[in-house]
Parts: sequence; structure tokens; C-alpha cells
Amino acid sequence: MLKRFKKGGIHPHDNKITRAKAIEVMPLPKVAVISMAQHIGAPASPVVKRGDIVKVGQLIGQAKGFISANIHSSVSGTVKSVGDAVNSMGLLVPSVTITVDGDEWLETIDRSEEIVEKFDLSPKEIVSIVASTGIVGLGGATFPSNVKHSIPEGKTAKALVVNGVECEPYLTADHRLMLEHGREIVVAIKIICHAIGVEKAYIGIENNKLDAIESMTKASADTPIIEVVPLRVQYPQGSEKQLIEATMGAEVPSGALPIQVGAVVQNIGTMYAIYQAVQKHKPLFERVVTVTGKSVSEPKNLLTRVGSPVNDMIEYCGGVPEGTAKVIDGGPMMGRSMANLSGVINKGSSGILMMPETETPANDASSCIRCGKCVQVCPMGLEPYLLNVLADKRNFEECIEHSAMDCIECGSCSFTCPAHIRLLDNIRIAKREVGKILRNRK
Amino acid sequence: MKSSLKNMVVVLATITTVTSFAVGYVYKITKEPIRKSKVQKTKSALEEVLPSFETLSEPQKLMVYDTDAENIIIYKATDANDAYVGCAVESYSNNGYGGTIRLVVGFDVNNSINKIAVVGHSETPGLGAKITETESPFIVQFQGKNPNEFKLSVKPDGGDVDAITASTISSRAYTDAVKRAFEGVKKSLGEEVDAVGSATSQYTKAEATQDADNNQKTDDNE
Amino acid sequence: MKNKLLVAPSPHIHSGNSTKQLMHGVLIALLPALVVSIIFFGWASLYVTAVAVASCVFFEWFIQKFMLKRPISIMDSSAILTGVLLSFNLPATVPVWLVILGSLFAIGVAKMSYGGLGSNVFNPALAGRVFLLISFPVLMTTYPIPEANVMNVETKAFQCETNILSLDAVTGATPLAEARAIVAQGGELNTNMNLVTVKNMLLGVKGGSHGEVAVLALLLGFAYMLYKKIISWHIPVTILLTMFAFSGIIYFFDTAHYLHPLFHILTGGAMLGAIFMATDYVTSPMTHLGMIIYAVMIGVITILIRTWGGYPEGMSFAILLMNAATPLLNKVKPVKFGNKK
Amino acid sequence: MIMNKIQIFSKGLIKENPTFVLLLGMCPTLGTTSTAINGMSMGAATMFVLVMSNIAISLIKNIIPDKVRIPAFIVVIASFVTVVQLCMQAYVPALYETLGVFIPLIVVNCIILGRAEAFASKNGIFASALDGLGIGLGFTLSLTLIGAVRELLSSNSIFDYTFEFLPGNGVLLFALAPGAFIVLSYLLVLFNKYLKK
Amino acid sequence: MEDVLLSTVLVLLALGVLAAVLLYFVAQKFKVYEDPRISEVEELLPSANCGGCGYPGCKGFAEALVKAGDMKGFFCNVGGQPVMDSVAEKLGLVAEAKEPMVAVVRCAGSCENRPKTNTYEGVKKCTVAAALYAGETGCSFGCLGMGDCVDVCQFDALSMNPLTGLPEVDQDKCTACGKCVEACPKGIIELRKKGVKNRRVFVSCVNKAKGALAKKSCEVACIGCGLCAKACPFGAIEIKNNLAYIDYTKCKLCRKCVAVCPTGAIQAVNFPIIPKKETNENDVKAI
Amino acid sequence: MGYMEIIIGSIFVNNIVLSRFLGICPFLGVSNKVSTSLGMGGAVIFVMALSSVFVWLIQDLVLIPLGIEYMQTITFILVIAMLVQMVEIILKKLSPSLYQALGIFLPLITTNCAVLGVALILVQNEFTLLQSIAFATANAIGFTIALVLFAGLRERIELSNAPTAMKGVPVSILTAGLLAMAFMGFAGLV
Ligand SMILES: Cc1cc2nc3c(=O)[nH]c(=O)nc-3n(C[C@H](O)[C@H](O)[C@H](O)COP(=O)(O)O)c2cc1C
Ligand SMILES: Cc1cc2nc3c(=O)[nH]c(=O)nc-3n(C[C@H](O)[C@H](O)[C@H](O)COP(=O)(O)O)c2cc1C
Ligand SMILES: Cc1cc2nc3c(=O)[nH]c(=O)nc-3n(C[C@H](O)[C@H](O)[C@H](O)COP(=O)(O)O)c2cc1C
Ligand SMILES: Cc1cc2nc3c(=O)[nH]c(=O)nc-3n(C[C@H](O)[C@H](O)[C@H](O)CO)c2cc1C
Ligand code: SF4
Ligand code: SF4
Ligand code: SF4
Ligand code: SF4
Ligand code: FES
Repeated sequence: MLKRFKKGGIHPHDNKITRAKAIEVMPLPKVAVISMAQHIGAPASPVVKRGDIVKVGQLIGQAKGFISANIHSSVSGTVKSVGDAVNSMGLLVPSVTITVDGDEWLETIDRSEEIVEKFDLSPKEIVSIVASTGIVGLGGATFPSNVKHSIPEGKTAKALVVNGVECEPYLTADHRLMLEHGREIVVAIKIICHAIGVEKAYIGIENNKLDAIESMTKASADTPIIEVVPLRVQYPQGSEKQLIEATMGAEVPSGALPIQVGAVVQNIGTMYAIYQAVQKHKPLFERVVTVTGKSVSEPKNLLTRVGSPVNDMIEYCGGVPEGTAKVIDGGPMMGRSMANLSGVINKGSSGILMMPETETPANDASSCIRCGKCVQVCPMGLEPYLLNVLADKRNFEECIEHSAMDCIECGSCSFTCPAHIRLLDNIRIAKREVGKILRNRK
Repeated sequence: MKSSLKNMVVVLATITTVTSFAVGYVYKITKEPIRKSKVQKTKSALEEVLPSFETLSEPQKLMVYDTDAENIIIYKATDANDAYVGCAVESYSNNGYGGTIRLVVGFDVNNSINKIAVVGHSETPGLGAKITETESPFIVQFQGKNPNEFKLSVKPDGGDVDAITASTISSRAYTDAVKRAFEGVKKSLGEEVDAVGSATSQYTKAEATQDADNNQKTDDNE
Repeated sequence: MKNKLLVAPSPHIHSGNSTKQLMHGVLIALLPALVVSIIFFGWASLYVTAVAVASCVFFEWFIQKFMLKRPISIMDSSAILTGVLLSFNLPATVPVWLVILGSLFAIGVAKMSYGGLGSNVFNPALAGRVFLLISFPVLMTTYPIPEANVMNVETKAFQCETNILSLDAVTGATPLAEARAIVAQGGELNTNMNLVTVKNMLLGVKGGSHGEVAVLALLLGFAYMLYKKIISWHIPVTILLTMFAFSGIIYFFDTAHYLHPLFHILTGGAMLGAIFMATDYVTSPMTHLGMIIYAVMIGVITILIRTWGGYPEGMSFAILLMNAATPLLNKVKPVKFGNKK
Repeated sequence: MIMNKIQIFSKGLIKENPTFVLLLGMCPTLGTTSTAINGMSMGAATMFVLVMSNIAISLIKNIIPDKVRIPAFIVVIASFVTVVQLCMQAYVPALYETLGVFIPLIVVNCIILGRAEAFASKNGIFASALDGLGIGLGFTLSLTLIGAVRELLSSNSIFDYTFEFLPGNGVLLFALAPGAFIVLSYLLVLFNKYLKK
Repeated sequence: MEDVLLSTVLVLLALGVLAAVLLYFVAQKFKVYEDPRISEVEELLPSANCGGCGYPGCKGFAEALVKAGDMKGFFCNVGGQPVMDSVAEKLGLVAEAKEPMVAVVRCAGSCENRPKTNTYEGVKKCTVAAALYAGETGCSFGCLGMGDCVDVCQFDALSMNPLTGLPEVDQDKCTACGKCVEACPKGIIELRKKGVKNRRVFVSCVNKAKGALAKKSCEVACIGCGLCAKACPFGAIEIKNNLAYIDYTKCKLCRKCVAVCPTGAIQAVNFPIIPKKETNENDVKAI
Repeated sequence: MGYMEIIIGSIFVNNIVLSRFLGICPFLGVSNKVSTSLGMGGAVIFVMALSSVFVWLIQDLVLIPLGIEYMQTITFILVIAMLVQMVEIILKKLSPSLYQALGIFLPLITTNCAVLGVALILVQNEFTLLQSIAFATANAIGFTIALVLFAGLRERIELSNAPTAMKGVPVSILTAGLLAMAFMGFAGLV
């Protein structure tokens, strides 16, 4: 019996259309709009001004504060403007807009294909490289990785858990990386194990990616500290708390961080970025993005520069298909649907998904029939139906008692509700308000 | 008004004295009517269930079964010629659906049932309470029957009584009370078979009921 | 872009479940029992079912349209289900007005007064049945008896066809009521255990409400609902086990006056109640632990009422009582992630 | 002045109806309304006590020390209740039996003590009597109404005047405990809808 | 017979006296300090102890009320309004007369002024949409039009105008409770001075984007041009983050600003209609 | 009457609220929340058990010997009122925490029908002292069970969308009705 997390979960159809499509390089954009807010935490402050000439890999935004990350230019050319730009959600974000001119990289970056296995760095040095190259989690949360690698006083890490689950339907970016760059990822794992001082690393991969399991097993054959853990398919296996339970068997207590049980979780893409940063001196300015959808004419996995317009990418894959109702940044379970297509790709964008109206949930919520299905599927053991009404009645105090803050926003409850209630919409509001109340209490 | 120990005591004392006096006075006035109304029920029940009669004997209290908690009371009736015309029995059964059912059962000279009146019950309206509907087949079936020939238990229990639909329990209890009355009569007559014809003490109708009054149970909250 | 993009918070896909689908699933699961009932009781049983369904749907529509002035939701089929289950709880021979009155109570009082599907706190069909049982005990306990010989069944059904609406009621007590009568007369049960054979109990050749008799057909429905994941096993299995165990204990102490445990779970509304009525989502607890406590209590109360109470059948009351306790049982939280050390 | 008095009297009927608006004295409201006549009698008995105790209390209000106010009022009210009890026992024994324990329980009916405290202990005799009469009448009417509806539904009759209304000789449930609650609930809805402003 | 009367009187007398004495001494002996206002309020209450108010008896009610220090949500059915009034008086909780305020909606982005650029399909709540994105139009500051404010208003003072897609305040019903201000995730509603004869002048826009961007998304947006601030003789207008704000404590309702605003973002309500308005509109077109 | 019969009878079969209709005011008033209803239930159990003792003593040692049973109503209510008030004062001093949990409900209990009603019923039934206590306690437990169930139901109804006309009191009373209907299942148990 394969391992998996125990409580709740759902089985959406995985629709991995692009699983066999090798990573392709996306042509350079004409104009790149690079957001200063590509990580959770405070936006970086721009260190270039209008008219400046920048090279690929050059620092253009300086991290500001603890959970913030450096931003590097993904293109070479002239800075067109520095200031607010409208993103794909219609919101204004501080950005640097660069008119692209050629493709001139910083000389320090090693652009060769050769795999550099050896490293000779102290943990401190590794962490500082990860910080200065602006690496954030590519699994979706865009949490600055160096923070995770700095184990807090009094805690010890026991294992690195590499998240190769990619449980979101449609997305295949991590899958392709594991197939094409398994060896590099193994090197990165060794680096981070050294950085955080552990002798054990798990790579969790669901068994709908048998080729990836095989590829990673092969790549890590000579590295005994790495254990590839095949997992039974179940959404949201990729969520770090669930993954830690599935691989290590430990439950991260409510409100605590993974390090509480000695785990550090990193996404496959992040590991590949770390390899490039440490061994190739390449900051994080490009990533693999899956452009997909059932009626997209040429779905692809694209290695894309951060700041490339969404529109260009869609055009490159054959344009918006007839009947598309939603374009989603990310996967169908957790991704955000875009309000316009003039936005750009960020570090956290793992996919562009185009869905026809027939595939999106109908907007016809009826009253809750108390079937308990949401309770049964919630991986956190919450009572979504209750949080939903409590939030609806604005009774946020009681939401605290019912652990609203534990919700990982996986969406399993909304997915499964036969009454088509958008439970998570209200629960998110509950989390926000509860957060406010808790902060005020302190 | 501000309270002090003195005025508290004085005022409360005054009020209680005055009101208790008043209440006590009302009690005195109503005592008699209350007693009357209590016996009225039995009295009219006796008159209703007995064949026409002139005088009633002294009530006789009797324990029918060893397990009984209460007495039944028998009144023997004689006509103007002092001839025994039957008797009335205050009987009961504790097995009703809502508790005790109290009946007055009238027997004629042959110990056949003359009429039965319900004087107390707490059965469910619409179900068990049908035992009070004098015209109903359930009640009528008892009239004129001699329990020596008519087996006093409901049909499901192997007797001759047709139970009220969906109220077997009430019917059973009712029948039980009638049976108890009958057993009482048998017992009473068996002991004083001779005495019937030459009862020493004779009462007029009015006196008889008066007497019945005095023998009422006085357990109610008077 | 020609048409505007749709924007919504995640998730952007749905399992495809719907309330209507679930209700239809339950209806399908009830079909075998209906078929058996028609075979045994004739077209009258279909007639009662049809009247109940029609009046439930009508009342729901009427109330929503003219009294609550809310959107009409009869399309979710829950009223149909209430109608079917209500009728299954009635003897096949009840007069039409009784069925309609029961539907009015079930839908009007127990369901719509609370706001309709999902808001009610008591099982509407059971509320309707208990209302009728208390109000019209005579009509509600006059059962037609299906022919004891299965071979005759066809001819019986045939006869009824010619005389659809007036099934010649061969009235009789349910096995439970009969057993009670025997005890009441001072008889002993162990000598009378052949009231109904186990085979007849399973097939449904016994007196009772027209939908509750066919045990095998109901079990078939149960299997279907389990397979379709409409309900989980917790409530039905626990109720039946509890009934079996509790009545078994009583039986063990006095075999002469108490019924065999198998008899308990195969007769009366045990199967119908445990499988279809105690499991009603709206009025049963949400968590598995809650469900188990709920089910154990239903089992215990049912046997208590059956054995010592005024009504021969306790299932309906037990479920209603535990419906009332459901909000309290919902205070039993699911096991939260992160409690294991 | 006249207007004022009329108001004191009439407010108990609808605006401050003790049953449907204030929701007081719920026990007799539910417990004694199986028929119209029972409801009416209970209402009348309560009204009598209410009027008398209002008068008595407005008479003695000035001489009662604060601390024993409640015990004093209770004694006065309880005395009137006992008087009613005795009189009913003597002259309408059948009624007394059906109303049972609810007659002595008039003592603890919130309406009575409430009116004593809220009105009689602050107003003159005439006004207090009117107040008691109005509230009492409101109570009586409500109880009669509930009784009538229950009697109609449960035995197809009102004040024992029988007619065909429901099939099956009426619906027994309405004569029993659940019916009392259910009828009251729907009457409240109607009251709120049509009478309460 | 007579001794029944006698014993009746004696028993009750004894009980009465006992009650008085016991209560007196127990009360003395077990005295506990509590806020004297509690018993004062309790005195005023009817002592029916009916529990109708939802509190455990009149005392519980009095305690809760004194603690809350606020009459909101407290009502005694038995005593009715007169009792509540006297309680309020005792506690000095009579609402003191305040400058009358009213809620105003600071967004004029109706469907015409502000075209839709996408369609929202989540739970129809402003808070939910606001947490997700900018909204169905190009303006990321304006009203989302899903009526959270309408839902929270207990006085039925707000309603959604289906034509404009904006909430409207019924100035006669609004009690300035501020619920809607709290509820609006976009901070669009503000409580402002009701004004002489209900007349008010305010900037009906909260768009902080630069002029061009603001104008692109909405016809009537404040573009932060500053003409109004210059025109105001009382210095009541301040431009911050590309947005003008009129301080109602300084504004004298002269309406000079209304005349100069090139987009018509400044609203003057309840003024008699004067022909000047037309020139105003012509001005807009000219620009 | 056996103790078992008294207890089952008063808790389930003749439940004081749902079948005898006593104490409806606090039943409707103090059932907004399960937690409060538990406190109220505790207080009722305490007061009923205590007052049953005093009531029995008065009835058997004073009223019956003197032949003035008709004074029941007045004396009982006086005694109960006095008792409750004293308990309240004493509790407040001796155990503020217990007072917070139970004591605050005490005044509410004095003047509700349940306590006096139970007192009158128990003397009517001519119970012994022990039987009286059992009867009173069982009735109070019955009250508590009904109250807590009802409070749970009300909490739930509060969160669902009852029709506007039914919201609040009407739907609560309706629920009490259906609860009473469910309790009728116990009919005949004793
Ligand atoms: C204030 C803060 C401090 C954190 N510190 C750590 C840390 O010390 N170690 C770590 O592994 N993760 C740390 N995290 C990251 C979280 O554990 C988690 O990886 C991140 O929130 C994204 O998780 P997700 O992608 O599952 O949503 C921290 C997060 C926050 C908000
Ligand atoms: C519901 C849910 C599903 C997730 N699924 C994945 C996933 O499939 N793959 C992944 O790498 N991270 C996934 N994450 C993010 C992880 O929790 C975690 O943040 C991440 O693996 C940490 O690595 P990173 O900091 O390198 O991104 C998911 C998070 C949530 C809440
Ligand atoms: C509320 C209620 C009241 C009842 N009242 C009575 C009653 O007054 N008398 C009675 O015999 N049975 C009464 N019953 C018991 C049932 O009708 C029981 O089924 C019946 O007595 C036994 O069935 P049978 O008479 O058809 O054999 C009552 C039941 C309930 C639920
Ligand atoms: C598994 C299942 C069981 C149900 N059982 C009942 C039932 O016993 N009675 C009923 O009226 N409705 C039943 N329904 C339908 C529906 O849930 C019911 O009408 C709601 O209680 C009305 O709000 C059931 C539905 C499902 C899915
Ligand atoms: S979104 Fe939150 S509440 Fe819903 S299933 Fe996931 S963790 Fe549970
Ligand atoms: S899944 Fe939907 S219908 Fe079922 S309990 Fe949860 S919210 Fe209610
Ligand atoms: S919520 Fe308050 S401030 Fe807003 S409109 Fe309504 S009454 Fe006025
Ligand atoms: S004013 Fe605010 S709360 Fe009201 S509809 Fe607009 S955005 Fe929503
Ligand atoms: S009338 Fe019974 S408690 Fe109020």
C-alpha cells in the first residue's frame, strides 16, 4: 500500500495534457514588466530608474524587510518606467518596465549545459547565495527560501522534503523538470541538506508520474540520503502539511510551522533554481510555465522569463481557443483567474490554464443540505459548512473556536459540495477577519 | 419606602394577618359547597346506574383482591317495599392508559349489569376517553349482561368484551374495574345473602346519599 | 477578446455532484422496495406513493411561491423523496385525505416553516408519519396483510389491478404488534416464534407500512447507496447492530417474553428507518463519531419503546428524538489535523 | 384624560397583548387551551386575580418597605388565587378539575407580578384596575382563540358546537401537547403579520 | 371550625415574620459589594423574573445592562418602553444630541461611467471580490456593487440601484450608525455632516491612480488635477495620492469646486437646481 | 410507586415542559445558547431538590396536622421565594464562581411555574419524603434535558434561513412542538 496523507482529500481528474511535452524555451518578450512584489511580504524597492540600461540577471529590486526577496532583471535593455502597473488581477503593483534589446547576460552567470556536482560552501554561504539570488518558493506560496533555510534558534531540522507531487490538475512544470533535470535537482538537494544540516531527504512523487519516480530514483541512486517516496494520488498531497504527514508520518500542529516537526519543504522547481543559483550563479528570473487547457491548440511547457506578458505566451501556444471563459494563473484548484490578459508571468506562476465555461463550476448555489461531504474531504479536519455560515453571519469570534485559521485553502470543500456552495470564498474572508481579531488581541 | 427590620416585620405581619383572615373566611364559606360538589358526582352517578329504588343501604367497604390498594364501596338499593332491587359499586382500576379509572357500576337483582358511569379518568381524548361516551357500542355492550355468562375481559385477552379500537389498554382497565365491582358484589352478597331481604337499617333516598357523602375519601386537598 | 473573462475565486473546477443527483440516487435505491410493495399490496401502494409525492411537491411549490415568495426549488427532488418516504411509512390502505394531510404536515410544518431543504431540524417524512400516527392511531395501525404464500402473490396483484383503488384490506397487526398481544395475553413468545418465518420477513410477506416490509429490497437499496457513496455505512450498520445487541441482552434474560433480536431488526420500520430515514443528511450528525453516537441512541430508544412503550414501533420516534439531539452531537468535532504528536 | 384611560385599557388587547406580544404566562396558554371553554375560563380566572391584585397593590403600595416588596405582593396575589381556587372548587368543580394545577399556578404567572410591579405599584386604583382589566381581557381573548383553534382542529367543534371541518373527526394531535405549541406558533405568525404594527 | 381560621392566620403570620426577619439578617450577614447602580436599575424593573429578555431574571438583566453601559439590545417586555426610559434616565444613558451625520457613497462609477471589463462569478459579496482582485471594472478603487453595505444596514437605509450598480443612501432612514462604513472593503462609504437643509458637497471618488489611468477606467474619476483645491476659498480641499478630499468641517458649501471640476467628480446634493449646472457640463465636454 | 417509575415517568413520559407545560417561560427565555441552558438546568435541579424537602416538611408537619391544606399555594410560594432568595444571597458570598455559573439563574426560578407546580403535584401524589426528592429531581432533570436539546436546536435554527415571518419566537415554539411530538414516543413507558 502506497503512502499518502490520511484525512480527507479528493480526486479531481488530473488532465495532465502536457506531461509528454518537453520544456521549450519561450522567445523573449518585447517589453518585460517586472513586478517588485513577486513574493509574499513587502515589495522590493526598485534600484534602477528610468533610462537605465540593464543586463539579464542584474539586480533591479532590493529586498525590503524580513520575508522579502531580491528581484533581478530577466531581460536586457532600457528601463522604460518605474512605478505602478496594472497586473492581471486589475490591481496596481509597483513594477519596473524594461524595453527589451538583445539578450545580454551578466558575465558571472555560467550558461553552459554542463552539470556541476561539486560544491564547497558553508551552510551560511549557501543561505546567503539563496537570499541574494532572490529565490522564493516556486510551489505557489513564493515564500523566500533563505528564510526556510535559516533554522530558528532552538529548533533542529530532521529532513528535507522535496515536493514533487504537483497535485494540481493540468500542471506539469515540476514533472518535466524531474524528467529533464533530475541530476541537477539531486545536487541541489545535497546542497540544501548541507545548508540545513540534515542527513535525510525525501522526494514525494504521486504515482500518476511513474516516469518521474523512475527518473528521480535513477538520478539519486548514488545518494543514499535521498529517499524517493511514491505516493497514492490524492489532492492536496502537495500541501506541505499533508506531504510531511505522507512522507515523514508527522503531523505539523495547528498554527505551527513545518520546522516544528523538523521538516523543511521545498518544491522541485525551487530546488532546480537553487542548483542554478549556487552552482551556476544564476539568479531567479526564469521558470517553467505550463500553458494548457483542453482546447488549447498547442499546449506546452515553456521556460519563460519573469515579466513576459501572458498574452504573448498564449499566442505562442496557438491563441485563446474559442469558448474560453476563464484564464487561470496556476492550476484549477488554487490558481487565480485573471481579469485581463495584459498581465505578466511572475516567479510564482506555474501555469496558464484556459478553461471553457462548461468546465467551470456553475454559479447556482442552493442551500446546504448538511451532507457532511465537505467535512469528510477537508484535509485539515475542519467543518467548512459551519465556517461558511458563521462567516456569512459575520460571526468571526466563533470562527476562531472552529479553527478557521487552520484552513489551507485547498478548495476541496468547494470542489465537492453538492449544493455548489462556494465555501472557500467565505472561509477566506473568515480567515482574514479572524487574523485581524487575533492580531488585535495581541 | 425605606426598609428597616421593624417596618419589614410589621408590614409583612399585617399583610399576612389580613390576607390569611380573608382567605380563611372564604374557606369557611366555601367549605360546605366544596364538600357538596364533591359528593354530588357520586350521588348522581349512583342514581344514574341503579334501577329505580327507594332507599340505599349503608355503604360497605370491601377489598376484592389481596393485591388491592384501595377499597371498593358497595351500596345496596331497595324499593319502596324494602325489596332488594340491586346495588351500585364504586370501583376502579389502576391500569388505565393515563392512570386510575373510577367507575360506578350498577347491578340489578340478578347481578346483571344495569348501567355504568365513569366518575374519574385521565385517558387520552379521542382514544381512551371514549369510555365516557354513554351511547358508544363499547359501553352499550355491557348493559344487561350478567358477568357469569359474559366473560369480563377484552377479546385479545380471551374474553367477550369488544375493545375500543386502538384503546385496548383503556378498555382493558375499564373491564377490569367492572370485574372488580362484580367480584365485590359476589363477595358481599355471598356473605350476607340472607341479610338482603331483612336489612336492619333502612334509609330514605335522601339519607342514603347524605351518608355516602360522609364516607367520601377526604384525601383531596380540602 | 470578444467576450469578457470570467473571474472567480478558486477552485475553478467542481466534482459534478449535485443535490438533485444525490436525491435521485436515493430514489433509485428505493425503487426495489416500491416494486416489491406493488407486488404484495397491489396498485394501492403505488397509488398512495403517487398521491404522497404529488402532494408533497405541490405543497412545497405552493408555499415557496405564495407564502415565502422565495425561488422555487422543487426541482431538487427532495420533496419527491419526502413524499416517497412518507408514503412508505403508511399502510397501503389509508384514505387519500390522510396521505395529503401527512404531506402537508411534513412539508408545510416540518420543512418549509424552517426555510426548506437543509434548514429543517426534524426529518419531514417522519414528522409527517408521527403526526399521523398520533392523530389517527386507528387508521395508521390497520395494515393489510400480503398473502402469506408467495405463489399467490401474482393473482393478488392481478385482482387488485381490476380494483385498483380499493384494495380489499385483510387487516391485521404487524408482527411486532402481534408479539405484544401474545405477551399481553400471558402467552409465551418462544413457542410462537413462527409468527412469520425469516424467509417471509426478508421477502416482505408480513403486515406493516407498505414500504417497510421488503427487507431484501431495502438492503439492495443500501448496497446501491453505499456503492454510489451517497451515504456511509456508519448510521445504518450501527443502528442495526445496537438493536441486535440490546434486544439480544433482553432476550437472553427472558426468552419467553421478549423478542428474538433477529426478529427486531427484520420487522417494523427497522430497515427502512436505519437505511433511509436516519441517514437523512439534513437531520443527522456530520461527523462519523457523531453519527455513531446518534445511531447507538436510536437503536437503544427503538428497542426501549418497542419493548416497554405505548407504541408498538419506536423507530420513528427514536429517529425524531435523535434529530433533536443532532445539533448537540454536531458539537463533536471532527478530528483535526495536527493533533497527533 | 378619557383617552388616556381608554389607552390604559386597550393596550393589553393588541399592542401589549400578554400572549402574542409579551409572550408571558406561557404555561397556562399552552396547558389549558385544549378547548375554547377551558381557555376562556383560565383567562377569566387570571383576569380576576389580575384586577383584584392590581387594586389591592395600588392601595397598599405606599406602606411597603422595599426589601419585602416582593414577598408582600406574593402574599397578596397568592391570597386572591386561593380565593379563586376555593370558589371554583365550590361552584364549578368540573372546570376546576380540568384546569387542575394551573389555577394555583396563577400565583407565578409573570403577568400578574409584572403588572403589580410595573403598573399597580406606581398608579392609582382606578387606573390599576383598568390596566388589569385590559391585560386580563387580552389574555382571556388570546387563550380563547388558541382554545377555539385547537378545539376546531382536534374535534371539529368550537365551544362544543360541532360541525364537519376536517375528515376523520379531527386531528387528535392538536388536543395534545405538541398541538398546543404548533397552534401557538402559527397564531403568532398571523398575529405578527396582521395585528402587530 | 374557628381553630382552622386561627391556625391559618397564625401559620401565615409566622411565615411572614420569619420571612422578614430571615431575609433581613441573611442580607446583612452575607452582604457582597456590587455596583449600586445594579440594584437601582433592578428596582426599576418589574421583578417578574420572566426571563423574556434572554437574561437570567431581572437582576441578570440589570447587571448586564449596567456592565454594557449602553441600552442597545436591551429591552424588557413586561415593563415596556416607560420602564426602559426610566432606566436609561437613571443610568444617564440618554443619547446626547450630536451633530447629525449621514452616510455618503463616494463613488459615482455607474455602469455608464465605468465600463465592465470582466465578469465576476464568485460569492456575491464585496469582501470576497475585494480579496480576490480589482473588480469587474478597470477601476481598482471603486465600488464593487455587490452590496455588503446594504446587507449590514439594519435600518433599510441603503439600497442597490440596479441602473447604476451603486448603493444609494436614504438620508431620512440613515441613523449614521456606521455599520456600512465598517462593512465596505473599499472604504467607499463615509459618514459626513448631514449639512444645513441636508446639503452636502463631497468628492464622489476614491481613485488614487494617476490621472490618465483613473480617467481611462472611469469617466467621472477624480484625476487629482488640483483645480478644486485652488478654487476653494476656505482651504477645505486637500489633494493626496492623486485624490481630492473635502474636509466637511471646513467646507462652507459654496460650490466653487463643483464648478471647476473637469470630470464632475464633486457632488453637491440637495441644492436647488440652478442653470449654472449646465455650463458646468459644457465645461466638461470642452475639456 | 417505584423510584424507577417516578424517575422515568418524570423525565421522559410526563416531561415537565413538553408534556405538563410547566416552566415554559424560562424554557423559551433561557435557551439561546447551550452553555446558558446548562447553567439554568443546574440551578433548577438544585432549587427543585431543595424546595421539595421544605415543601414536604410544611405539608406533612404543618398543614396536614392543622387541617389547613387549602393554604398550600400561599405557604409554598412564600417558602420557595424565601428559600431561593436566601440561597442566592449566601451563594454569592460563599462561592462567587458557583454563583456565576448557577446562582444568576436563581431569581428566574422563583417565579416560574415549574417549581411551584412540582411542589403542588408532589403533595397531591402523597409521596414520601424520599419519593418527593426523587420526583422533584427527576422533573428538574427532565427540564434540563428538554432545555438543552431545545437550546441546541435553536442555535442551529439561528444559523439557517427560516422564513422571515417564522424567524425568532414562532419557529422556536414550533420546534418545541415537534420536540414534544418526538417525546410522545415515550408514552406508555411506565
Ligand atoms: C512569518 C513566517 C515565518 C516562516 N518561517 C519559516 C521557517 O522558519 N522555516 C520554514 O521552513 N518555513 C517557514 N515559513 C514558511 C511556511 O512554512 C510555508 O512554507 C509558507 O507559508 C508557504 O507554504 P505553502 O506553499 O504550503 O502555502 C514561514 C512563514 C511565515 C509566514
Ligand atoms: C492545497 C495546496 C496544494 C499544494 N500543492 C503543491 C504542489 O502540488 N506542489 C508543490 O510543489 N507545492 C504545493 N503546495 C505548496 C506547498 O505547501 C509548499 O508551500 C511548497 O511545497 C513549499 O516549497 P517551496 O517553498 O519551494 O514552494 C501546495 C500548497 C497547498 C496549500
Ligand atoms: C398519545 C397517546 C395516547 C394514547 N392514549 C391511549 C388511551 O387513552 N387508551 C389506550 O388504551 N391506549 C392509548 N394509547 C396507546 C395506543 O393507542 C396503543 O397503540 C393501543 O392502546 C394498543 O393498540 P390496540 O388497542 O390497537 O391493541 C395512546 C397512545 C398515545 C401515543
Ligand atoms: C440519504 C438521504 C436520506 C433522506 N431521507 C429522508 C427522509 O427520511 N425523510 C425526508 O423527508 N427526506 C429525506 N431525504 C431528503 C431530504 O434530505 C429531506 O427532504 C430534507 O430533510 C429536507 O430538508 C433524504 C435524502 C438523502 C440524501
Ligand atoms: S479549503 Fe480549507 S476548509 Fe476547505 S477543505 Fe480545504 S482546508 Fe478544509
Ligand atoms: S458539502 Fe455543501 S451541502 Fe454538504 S455539508 Fe458541506 S456545505 Fe453543506
Ligand atoms: S448602515 Fe448605518 S450609516 Fe450606513 S446607511 Fe445604514 S444606517 Fe446609515
Ligand atoms: S459601497 Fe462598498 S460595500 Fe457597498 S457595494 Fe460598494 S464596494 Fe460594496
Ligand atoms: S407561565 Fe409558566 S413559567 Fe411563566
